[in-house]
Amino acid sequence: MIVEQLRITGQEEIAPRIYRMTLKGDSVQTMTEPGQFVHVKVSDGIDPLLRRPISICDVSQDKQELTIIYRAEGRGTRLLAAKKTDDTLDVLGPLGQGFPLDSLQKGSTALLVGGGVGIPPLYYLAKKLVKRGVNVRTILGFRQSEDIFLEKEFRELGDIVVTTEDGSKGVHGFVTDAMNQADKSYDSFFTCGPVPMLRAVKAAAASDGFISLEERMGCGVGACLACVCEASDASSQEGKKYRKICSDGPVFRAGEVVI
Amino acid sequence: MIVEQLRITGQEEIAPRIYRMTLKGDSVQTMTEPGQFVHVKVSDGIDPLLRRPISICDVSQDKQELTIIYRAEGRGTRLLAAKKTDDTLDVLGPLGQGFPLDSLQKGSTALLVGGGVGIPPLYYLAKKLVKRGVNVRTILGFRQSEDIFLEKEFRELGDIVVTTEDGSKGVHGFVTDAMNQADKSYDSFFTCGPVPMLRAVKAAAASDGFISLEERMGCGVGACLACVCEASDASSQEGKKYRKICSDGPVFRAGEVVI
Amino acid sequence: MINMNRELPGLSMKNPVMPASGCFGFGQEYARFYDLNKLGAITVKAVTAEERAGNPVPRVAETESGMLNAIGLQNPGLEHVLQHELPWLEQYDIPVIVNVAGNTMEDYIYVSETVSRVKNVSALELNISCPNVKVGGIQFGSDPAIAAELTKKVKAVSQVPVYVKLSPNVTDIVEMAKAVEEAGADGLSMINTLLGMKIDINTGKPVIANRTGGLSGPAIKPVAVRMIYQVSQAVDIPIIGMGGIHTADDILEFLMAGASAVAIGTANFVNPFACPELISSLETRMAELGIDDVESIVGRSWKTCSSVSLSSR
Amino acid sequence: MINMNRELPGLSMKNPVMPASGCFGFGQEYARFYDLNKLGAITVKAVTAEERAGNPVPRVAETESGMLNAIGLQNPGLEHVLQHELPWLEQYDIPVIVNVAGNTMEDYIYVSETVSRVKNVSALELNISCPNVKVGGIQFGSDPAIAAELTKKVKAVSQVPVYVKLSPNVTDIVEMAKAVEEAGADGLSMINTLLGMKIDINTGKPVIANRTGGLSGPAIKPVAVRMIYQVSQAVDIPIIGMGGIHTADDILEFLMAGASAVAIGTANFVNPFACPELISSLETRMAELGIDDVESIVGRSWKTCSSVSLSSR
Ligand SMILES: Cc1cc2nc3c(=O)[nH]c(=O)nc-3n(C[C@H](O)[C@H](O)[C@H](O)COP(=O)(O)OP(=O)(O)OC[C@H]3O[C@@H](n4cnc5c(N)ncnc54)[C@H](O)[C@@H]3O)c2cc1C
Ligand SMILES: Cc1cc2nc3c(=O)[nH]c(=O)nc-3n(C[C@H](O)[C@H](O)[C@H](O)COP(=O)(O)OP(=O)(O)OC[C@H]3O[C@@H](n4cnc5c(N)ncnc54)[C@H](O)[C@@H]3O)c2cc1C
Ligand SMILES: Cc1cc2nc3c(=O)[nH]c(=O)nc-3n(C[C@H](O)[C@H](O)[C@H](O)COP(=O)(O)O)c2cc1C
Ligand SMILES: Cc1cc2nc3c(=O)[nH]c(=O)nc-3n(C[C@H](O)[C@H](O)[C@H](O)COP(=O)(O)O)c2cc1C
Ligand code: FES
Ligand code: FES
Repeated sequence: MIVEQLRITGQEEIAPRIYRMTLKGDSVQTMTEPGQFVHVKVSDGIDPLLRRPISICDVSQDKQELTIIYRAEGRGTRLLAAKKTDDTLDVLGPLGQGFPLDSLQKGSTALLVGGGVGIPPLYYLAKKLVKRGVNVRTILGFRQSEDIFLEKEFRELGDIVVTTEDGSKGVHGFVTDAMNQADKSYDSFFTCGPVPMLRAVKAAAASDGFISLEERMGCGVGACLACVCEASDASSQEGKKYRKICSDGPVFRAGEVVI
Repeated sequence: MIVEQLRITGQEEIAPRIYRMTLKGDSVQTMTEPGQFVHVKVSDGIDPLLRRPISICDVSQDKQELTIIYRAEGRGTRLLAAKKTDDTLDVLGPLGQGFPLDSLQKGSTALLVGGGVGIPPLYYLAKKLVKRGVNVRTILGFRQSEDIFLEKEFRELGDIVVTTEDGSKGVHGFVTDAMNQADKSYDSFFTCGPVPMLRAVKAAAASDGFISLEERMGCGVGACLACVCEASDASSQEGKKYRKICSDGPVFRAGEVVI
Repeated sequence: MINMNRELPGLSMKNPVMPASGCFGFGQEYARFYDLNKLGAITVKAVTAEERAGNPVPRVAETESGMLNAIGLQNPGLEHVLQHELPWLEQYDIPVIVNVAGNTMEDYIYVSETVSRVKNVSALELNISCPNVKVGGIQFGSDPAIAAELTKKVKAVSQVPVYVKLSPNVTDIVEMAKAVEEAGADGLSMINTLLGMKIDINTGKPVIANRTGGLSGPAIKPVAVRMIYQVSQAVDIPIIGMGGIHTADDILEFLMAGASAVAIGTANFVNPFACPELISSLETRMAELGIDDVESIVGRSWKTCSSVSLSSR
Repeated sequence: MINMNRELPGLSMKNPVMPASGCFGFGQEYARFYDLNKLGAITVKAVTAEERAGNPVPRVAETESGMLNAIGLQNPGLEHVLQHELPWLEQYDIPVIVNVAGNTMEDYIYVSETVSRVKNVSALELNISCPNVKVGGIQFGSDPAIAAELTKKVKAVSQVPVYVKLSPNVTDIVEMAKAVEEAGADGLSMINTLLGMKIDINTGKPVIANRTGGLSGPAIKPVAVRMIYQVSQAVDIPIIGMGGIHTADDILEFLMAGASAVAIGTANFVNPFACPELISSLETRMAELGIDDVESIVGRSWKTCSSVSLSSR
């Protein structure tokens, strides 16, 4: 686990306020697990002070390149969006526990459900699953048609349904509307997005699965206990009553934590 | 008095850690008085928080260009040194009261004595004096030969003596050593530099003169009372017992303030 | 139409923004930058009975997201203020708040009584919290009984409403606030600066000649917000909130914490146009957030939701 | 050769730098980044008698040059710490300071007595200053008599030196320090966090679920330096200084203010290598400034110059 000054090799606004950034450096070779994240320092000084957690969206080992996709929201991510090619970025990672791949055999089917900036980590996951010979079906939820990103990329990897809350494209409604309409024969689901969505996806799901959580973080490495969530009754009997999202997660078995 | 985003048209290290920066913008046309300063915001955010006072070193009304020369010392000036051509700089000014020119008639002689980063404001003064037909003699003090800057530029305007503390160039010693050795027939002196130097220059001077002071500043415009100095007995009888360096100064008649 | 008006005791303000005492002189310097009539009100530098020379320099030091100051209440004294500074402000149609300081109760009472009779003075702000004077001041600000006694005595002589400016350098700010409320204060100003220090490691000595100074700026904002949040729930008098405000969102945060109006200090030094720019960007941000009346969000952070109309984003 | 060694009660340190309690867990996380033997000492997270779940999330919020936290003393409880955390630290040859918290005097006494018997525990740090627990804690930290009583009782049972960690949220920090010194404290840790709050203007609610939180980071550094400067002149026991240290120059500032050693909290979050990098840059800076012994600059800001050898720049 290291901190490295990665070099920015590309930065592009792919949807309103949604940016795709590519970064190059040695530490990329350790970023092999989909669902992990990097903890990014967006400025040289102490303003803003804390790092920002951003999911690993894609990794190219050939090019030693990491891709992240993020929304320019508050001060930190807006500063990130202002960076230019060839600037460097202080990146700590990869951090956390990603999506387990070995739960799925070749030929089985995975349902990936993502909402908004919860979508990026699912892309690296989809690629890894396809490589294992797993069929990937994807449902991506957006507010409206302009917000859509990564649709083409996911389509190359399998079936994909897009939902928009205003009905301006794809299925009108939420990702769960698409889940209910679609084929329920999948072996596992993987989801990332806002907590209400995660809850709904878990409830609508026809199988076991994995969810990726978000929480405000301090250290990002498990030392400060800023980012805990409650372990579900069943799993807390196995040990601790809580989980640290940064180091025990961000990915959990759907039944492992209370959401 | 305005705040303007000036465009940086040049930045160059002219001696170790001494930078010359040129800036362009509308407000330059108001910068007509030598000895005034600008109050510079070195970053976009709030870190560092306060502006930095830097003297006006030269102004070209043709080019609408302001020149400042500064030493990259603490955090703020180091950030300033990291700026590049075409970046913009938030500049408040011109501020303060500069050197009075009308005290000297055509044909009279002025002695300019500067030390370190006290030298820059004297350059614009020298140019203005020469334009009035005043003879300018300059003594510039540095630590050592590498630190020397603006020597050539001053030479073009009149006699110049350089002193170095280690004797590596010019007169060995302080500016006052050069003052004592040199011709004492001048009509007024003008000095800027560290306070011990100002004191020594005032004591060694053979005429009346003007000194430019430095102090840590808050507002830079006379509102916070951070930068006061004591008025001398004689001048405090005329009114207030103190002077604000940012707005009553930075230039004072040598007898006006206690140094 | 967004309603920016504020009605506080003695203060009819067209917007909730005023400069903070000590950061705006008596207005003349910033009047060269913009028309002071744009302000909700103006708070002038602390006035003492006699002229004060203040502390030796250096008087300011920069810290991370903040600054220290130890001006030491330098001011030209009551007489001069009455004859020159306050009359000059008559040309403006905004409420004037005079910050009053002193070493003894008698000082405060004398200055308060005199100043409160000046026709363009709308309110007094009792500075019982300046950390930079050696005598007086500091004790008034940390002992609730003394603060209450002072408030009562000043109230007895003042012709205009009295705001008491609280020091954050206390264990229990709510106790202080309640004490002065009970003693008759019409409002509170909070917070004054946190007592701090910076040492120059090259000399090994404090940067500020007075050694300690008052910390202001964004660094102290979370402390100010917390104290306003606590105090506004415990008292029924309005609060003028201050401490680190640099953006329109900061103003909204202070209002939601429970301030009825805000004051801008250090930000004026960073940007001489801070006050008018904040006033206009506050209006923009309120429009964006669907807030149509400043009053509707005062105390929003602790009031039950039903009483507030705030459209979600 | 620069002498970085420090000898404090119970603590033989090879340099003056340790992580601050609560910002370093029990060491395991940062041990994946570097060898903990590089540290002067280690201070572990607060330990309470029983397991604590802590506060609801969100528990942190960012502020200008600082952060708020309200972890709520979450910890696995004494038993678990005795069986798992402290034994794991045995592999390192550095002093271990255990931060002790509780709701009642009995809690503190019980945990202190038990922990102080563990062979690799070098000292206790009594956390009487955590602003984030609802019961206990906070009162201990703001009442000198209670703090003294607690100190005395813990001293009576502890097998190792006892440091008392002071809260900055008090009117008179010197009074608190003297009270615990008189009660037998072997040293002081200061400062804990300043009580603060941040409100999310989109929701109108505090960002932190616990509403208020403790402010740490560079924003509070001037307050820490001031308090250490004041207290170090008033007591004869050593101070472990903390509050916003992010650079080697900050460490020098704390030492010159009067701290005998320093602790690094929030900076670990910004840079996981903060502690070892600070230790090495401290040595570099001392060389540059001609300081050859840490001891020689402790209290430099208030000691008479003659007793100190500091070459000017
Ligand atoms: C494990 C993990 C993976 C993430 N992956 C992505 C991603 O791939 N793409 C993306 O756009 N966003 C992602 N996020 C959310 C992203 O971290 C926040 O949008 C970002 O931190 C907001 O910072 P800011 O400077 O824009 O906002 P500010 O409001 O300036 O942030 C203030 C503080 O709050 C924290 N914060 C604010 N919102 C969030 C949030 N939603 N989650 C966690 N902390 C928050 C910030 O980190 C910072 O400490 C992820 C979050 C987590 C926890
Ligand atoms: C009227 C005036 C004109 C000046 N002209 C020049 C010039 O032309 N060229 C030049 O190199 N320097 C000049 N200076 C000095 C220059 O302002 C300081 O070197 C600069 O502010 C230091 O900032 P920093 O970020 O490097 O240091 P930091 O240590 O980061 O500064 C911290 C704080 O202290 C203040 N400060 C530190 N040193 C000084 C100082 N010597 N004078 C005033 N404030 C200080 C800073 O402004 C800032 O507020 C002038 C100062 C004044 C008052
Ligand atoms: C340079 C300076 C001078 C001040 N003088 C006074 C004063 O005379 N009276 C007073 O009550 N407060 C004074 N203050 C405190 C401010 O009014 C304000 O309470 C404090 O600075 C916090 O606000 P800010 O962070 O916006 O600056 C002064 C502050 C500064 C920075
Ligand atoms: C997330 C977090 C958790 C903390 N937990 C504790 C704790 O358990 N016990 C304690 O005494 N101090 C605790 N503190 C306070 C720190 O030890 C330290 O006193 C404070 O953060 C100031 O130092 P800093 O600015 O370097 O962080 C905690 C601070 C933070 C930021
Ligand atoms: S962010 Fe520190 S434990 Fe997760
Ligand atoms: S810097 Fe504010 S009065 Fe001079």
